Amino acid sequence: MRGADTPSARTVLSVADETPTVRTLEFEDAELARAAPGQFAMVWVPGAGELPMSVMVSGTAGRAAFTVRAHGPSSRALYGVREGGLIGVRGPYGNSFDATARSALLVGGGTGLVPLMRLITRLPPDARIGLAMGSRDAGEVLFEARARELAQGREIRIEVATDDGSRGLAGTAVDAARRLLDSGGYAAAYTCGPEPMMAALVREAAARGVPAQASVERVMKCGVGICGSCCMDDRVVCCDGTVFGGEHLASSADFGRACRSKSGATVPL
Amino acid sequence: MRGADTPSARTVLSVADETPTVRTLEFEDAELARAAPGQFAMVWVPGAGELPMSVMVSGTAGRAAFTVRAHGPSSRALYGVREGGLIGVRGPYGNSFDATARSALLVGGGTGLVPLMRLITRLPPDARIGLAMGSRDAGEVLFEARARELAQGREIRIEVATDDGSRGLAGTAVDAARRLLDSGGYAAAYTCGPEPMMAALVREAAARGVPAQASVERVMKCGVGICGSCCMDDRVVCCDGTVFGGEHLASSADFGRACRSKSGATVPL
Amino acid sequence: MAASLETRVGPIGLPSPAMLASGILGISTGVFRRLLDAGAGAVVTKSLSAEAWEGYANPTVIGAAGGGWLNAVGLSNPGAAEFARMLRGPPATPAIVSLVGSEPQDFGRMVAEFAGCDVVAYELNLSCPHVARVGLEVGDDAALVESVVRATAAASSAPVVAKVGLGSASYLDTVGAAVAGGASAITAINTVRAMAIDAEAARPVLSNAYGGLSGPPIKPIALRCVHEIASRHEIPVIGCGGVSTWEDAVEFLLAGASAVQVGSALARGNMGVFGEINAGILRYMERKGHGSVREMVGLARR
Amino acid sequence: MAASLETRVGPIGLPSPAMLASGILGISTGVFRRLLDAGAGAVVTKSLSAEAWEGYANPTVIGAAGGGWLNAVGLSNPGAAEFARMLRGPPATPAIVSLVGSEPQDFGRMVAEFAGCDVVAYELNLSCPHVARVGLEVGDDAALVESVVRATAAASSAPVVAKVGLGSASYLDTVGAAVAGGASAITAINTVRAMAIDAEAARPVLSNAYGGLSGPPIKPIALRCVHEIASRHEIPVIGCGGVSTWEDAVEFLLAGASAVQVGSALARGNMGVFGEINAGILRYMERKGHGSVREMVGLARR
Ligand SMILES: Cc1cc2nc3c(=O)[nH]c(=O)nc-3n(C[C@H](O)[C@H](O)[C@H](O)COP(=O)(O)OP(=O)(O)OC[C@H]3O[C@@H](n4cnc5c(N)ncnc54)[C@H](O)[C@@H]3O)c2cc1C
Ligand SMILES: Cc1cc2nc3c(=O)[nH]c(=O)nc-3n(C[C@H](O)[C@H](O)[C@H](O)COP(=O)(O)OP(=O)(O)OC[C@H]3O[C@@H](n4cnc5c(N)ncnc54)[C@H](O)[C@@H]3O)c2cc1C
Ligand SMILES: Cc1cc2nc3c(=O)[nH]c(=O)nc-3n(C[C@H](O)[C@H](O)[C@H](O)COP(=O)(O)O)c2cc1C
Ligand SMILES: Cc1cc2nc3c(=O)[nH]c(=O)nc-3n(C[C@H](O)[C@H](O)[C@H](O)COP(=O)(O)O)c2cc1C
Ligand code: FES
Ligand code: FES
Repeated sequence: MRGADTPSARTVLSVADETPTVRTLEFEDAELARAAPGQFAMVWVPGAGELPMSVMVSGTAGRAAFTVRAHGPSSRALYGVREGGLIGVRGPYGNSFDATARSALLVGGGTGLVPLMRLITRLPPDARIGLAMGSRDAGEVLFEARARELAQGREIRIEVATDDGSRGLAGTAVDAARRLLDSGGYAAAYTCGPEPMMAALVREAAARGVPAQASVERVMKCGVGICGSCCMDDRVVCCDGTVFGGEHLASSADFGRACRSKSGATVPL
Repeated sequence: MRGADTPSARTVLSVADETPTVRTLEFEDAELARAAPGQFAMVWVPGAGELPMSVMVSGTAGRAAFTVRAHGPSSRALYGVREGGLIGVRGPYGNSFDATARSALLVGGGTGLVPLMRLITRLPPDARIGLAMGSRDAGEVLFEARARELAQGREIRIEVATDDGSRGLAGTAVDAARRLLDSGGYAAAYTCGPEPMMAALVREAAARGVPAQASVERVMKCGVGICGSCCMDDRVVCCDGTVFGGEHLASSADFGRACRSKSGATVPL
Repeated sequence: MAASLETRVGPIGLPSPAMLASGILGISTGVFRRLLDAGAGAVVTKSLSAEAWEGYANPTVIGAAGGGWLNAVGLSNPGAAEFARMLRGPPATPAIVSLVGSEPQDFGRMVAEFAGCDVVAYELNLSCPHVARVGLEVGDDAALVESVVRATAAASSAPVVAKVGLGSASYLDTVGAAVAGGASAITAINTVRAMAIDAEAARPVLSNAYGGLSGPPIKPIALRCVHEIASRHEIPVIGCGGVSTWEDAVEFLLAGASAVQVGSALARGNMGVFGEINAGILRYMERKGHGSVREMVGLARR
Repeated sequence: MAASLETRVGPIGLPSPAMLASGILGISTGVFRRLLDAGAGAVVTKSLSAEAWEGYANPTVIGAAGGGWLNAVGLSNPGAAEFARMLRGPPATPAIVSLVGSEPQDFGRMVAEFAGCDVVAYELNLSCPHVARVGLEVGDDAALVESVVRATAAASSAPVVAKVGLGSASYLDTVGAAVAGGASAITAINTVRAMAIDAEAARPVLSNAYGGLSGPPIKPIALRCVHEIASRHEIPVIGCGGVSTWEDAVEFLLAGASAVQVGSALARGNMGVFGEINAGILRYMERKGHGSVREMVGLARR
């Protein structure tokens, strides 16, 4: 007999290239298919480690997906898994975005857009959606078409920013978000991506009186609030988060400044 | 955290003398209160052993009871538990009588009457009941009034036998049963008590074409089909039984003849 | 080629790799035959001693958290001679005979009782955690283990299996001693010494206070023992401890076990577990393209 | 007189008998303060080494059957000096500091780093089952245990607690050596060496293959260790292993523990477990007429 939090083997059923460095891997998993937006799974690539990954939406019922950028050893191994290949998953873990806002600003950088795609599917049926997305360059712009599709007829306004200006605005997702904020009227801002970007967004939103929620990344070993590797101040990110409110984050000594290395030592971001 | 089959502490809420050597102890236990007729529990008397005991009915909802004869060390200890005293119970265990017969002959000797009391409550609302009961002497006659009460208006005919003839017929429960069988018309016979008595009843019933069911006693250590102490031929009495059909018992090499001692050695009954 | 469940543990041939563990329903040959019919590859008897033993008073078996069991039956058994009589039949019942004793001579004498029985192997219980002078008290003494195994092997033509567990010495040393004494295989592990206390009664629950933990809670421990033994010794291993599903059985095979034993999973009349394990292993073998059980042994140790 | 949760483990005074176990959420002083507020009688830090350790690669923590957990985090920790800096504050955080090392000098040197910290006690991890050269590899060597405990006690004015577990030598000998070296208390037990294998991947799941089993599955084992230590040695014991409910805590106290530690039960943000344990123990004490926790210690060993 297996434990509930033991990785369950899943066969990768499809692999889609999203950008030259990012792929989406789909598999069957009834529980992950129902994950709330912002929840993550721990993904084991046998022989190549285990990583926290946001649960990506799938177009097929009963399926979930991961969208991974090839970067270091584990993410490259996951990126390299082919159709028919085997991964192990446990989860979903963590809390989720409060998806009740009827006018919602979503701000994502890189694969930080993954939980925001699931969030789009969970926003109210009459929600007005603004989506600010940041990427390195035009080739790396992620999920633009997918976001429109998932909006399913709801009003969605998308602002793209690239670091090199090769698509949309030259700048970060926050610069793109500022444009949307300036046009006004958002009841809530949701963000996921690099922490300095999220910290800036939280400040921008606060300045305009828009409540923000950010999904925070940390080193995660257990994912279930045992090991402490993900601690941020007095919070256990995998369990108390990953989503925290802007007010809490504004008072955090660590958010946007420091995180913990694998040894648990506090290091600047 | 506790295992499901770990004894659960129960406070004895009432103690009633049934005969000079037999007492009924009541306690709260939602699960045992729902036990099927013939099912038993393992009853721990802290410091004085653990015994299999049929689950006796209680007049109070949510309660169950044990009716115990003071005999050897463990049964005497259970008999000696006072109101407010503590016992540990696990169960219910075993299968149960098939209580569907609309004319039912119940044949019990001594505390073997315990499961038959629960059986009365489970027979069809229009059942015709015959009850043959055997005791040592007039003072030890058990459950006569209780049986009438539990019949709740259904037709019940009771024949009492005592070893010394001081009440009813001089003889065994089987002699009493014979009277009822002679008056005819029983669709099924149910029995619990000393094994030679049950073996005789099974033969009597078979001779008259009445299907019989008997609840068999053996040494029980686990009650859940692990230890093997209760084996009878190729049957695990605590799990496959304790109730067996007369046809099976008639073909059994052990029934009515041999049982196993605590060491597991086969010994004559 | 179709996948086959037939396999071997050293010299012991088996129609299927999951057998009944010692002490589980282990005193009735009638029940043994039911279990063999249900798909058990072999049955191991209750551990038998030279004389009949009553064992401890009840409570002797209780549940533990996580689907586990705690027992201190105290090695109750009818004695080797009486058990040999039952095995001899008719009908004769093939079995792996588990023996327990304190001295090399005990084992030699008991083996003699089984003349005329269909003894598949002798399994020496060097690991019962709750009876004085036998079991772990033998298993923790490497020199004694070696001489006990040697004495049994000398007295018997059937293979000798040493059953080890977690004692107060290293079970890997016990394995080494058993190998030196001529054991054909190792069974690992027995129950793990443990206890239960009832808060309301403020007492240990088992009459013997200490007993042995079995079932799913010990599976991860048993699995590592099998993996460690298979990694350090050249002797076939029979995995035992918490095997309840075909996946458990496969995990033990991959860890390096040549076969497994099933004990606690038989609780509540679950004799069908052997059929489920066999069917599950076969499906797995077909899915993974393994023709034989032996191909799978130790694959997770590559 | 109302029942009070206040108690002592030898020289260590505690407001309540359930404390945080080492390695569980054990690297953030902010989290420590939350746990103390939630009713933990004390917090034990992650085991700290002289240098920072990264630990093993993921997977490092996974579930096991029966609500258990298997971990091989590999004693990742930021090192004694960095941790001392965090404890010192401001705000200063009182803690039992867990230390791990291979040689007596390691421990003396680490103790020196904690000058100016509010160290409630030092707990020496002689029992981690999955890291080479430390933990059980120290604990299994009685002579080394004695000198390690002695060196720590000599370097420190805080009491020294030795944490033992199931290794390949007798943990009761480890306890004896710790007593001889001047330990003020024993914590028993650590995780039990174990492993998980994935049948589909045909591989061990933990990157280190072997890890330690914790949670409800090991409770009956831990309870017997506490009972055995309390029965054979005159030293206060802190029970650890599978404590999840107030009943578990009471069982450990009755077995002979002066206090307990809670680890795995904190999973999934269950910090409220300390409040539940405290409330449950209080209700039990009132029901049973116990005025103090110390009255209950060892009652099941009468
Ligand atoms: C909640 C959460 C959701 C995430 N969702 C996604 C997503 O949807 N898509 C995506 O591409 N990335 C996601 N990440 C980031 C991802 O987990 C990795 O951090 C990232 O892929 C870098 O891993 P790497 O193998 O490239 O390692 P490097 O950054 O090169 O690090 C080296 C090694 O460290 C370990 N490691 C790295 N990051 C972590 C970590 N966060 N926790 C534990 N160990 C780690 C791995 O073994 C890795 O191989 C998420 C992270 C978190 C915390
Ligand atoms: C299914 C079942 C239901 C029963 N229901 C009742 C009932 O409702 N009322 C009642 O009075 N009796 C019942 N019995 C009989 C009861 O379990 C005891 O066998 C009987 O009370 C004698 O116990 P004793 O302590 O007097 O022991 P003795 O007969 O003197 O035996 C000595 C010791 O052996 C042990 N022992 C005795 N019988 C058993 C046994 N069957 N299994 C395991 N250990 C045993 C005990 O430790 C006992 O103290 C039932 C038995 C079974 C199997
Ligand atoms: C009630 C019971 C009795 C046992 N008796 C014996 C025995 O006589 N000899 C022996 O070697 N092992 C005995 N064991 C141990 C089992 O054979 C087995 O090693 C252990 O239960 C672990 O396997 P499991 O988890 O599948 O039950 C007994 C176990 C139980 C539960
Ligand atoms: C993830 C994890 C990390 C641990 N790290 C340590 C450690 O650093 N030092 C230590 O002595 N024990 C460590 N332990 C063991 C615990 O302190 C405790 O002894 C064990 O988990 C049993 O208690 P539990 O069942 O309540 O979890 C760790 C346990 C876990 C689960
Ligand atoms: S990842 Fe282990 S506590 Fe959060
Ligand atoms: S009493 Fe143990 S098998 Fe029936």
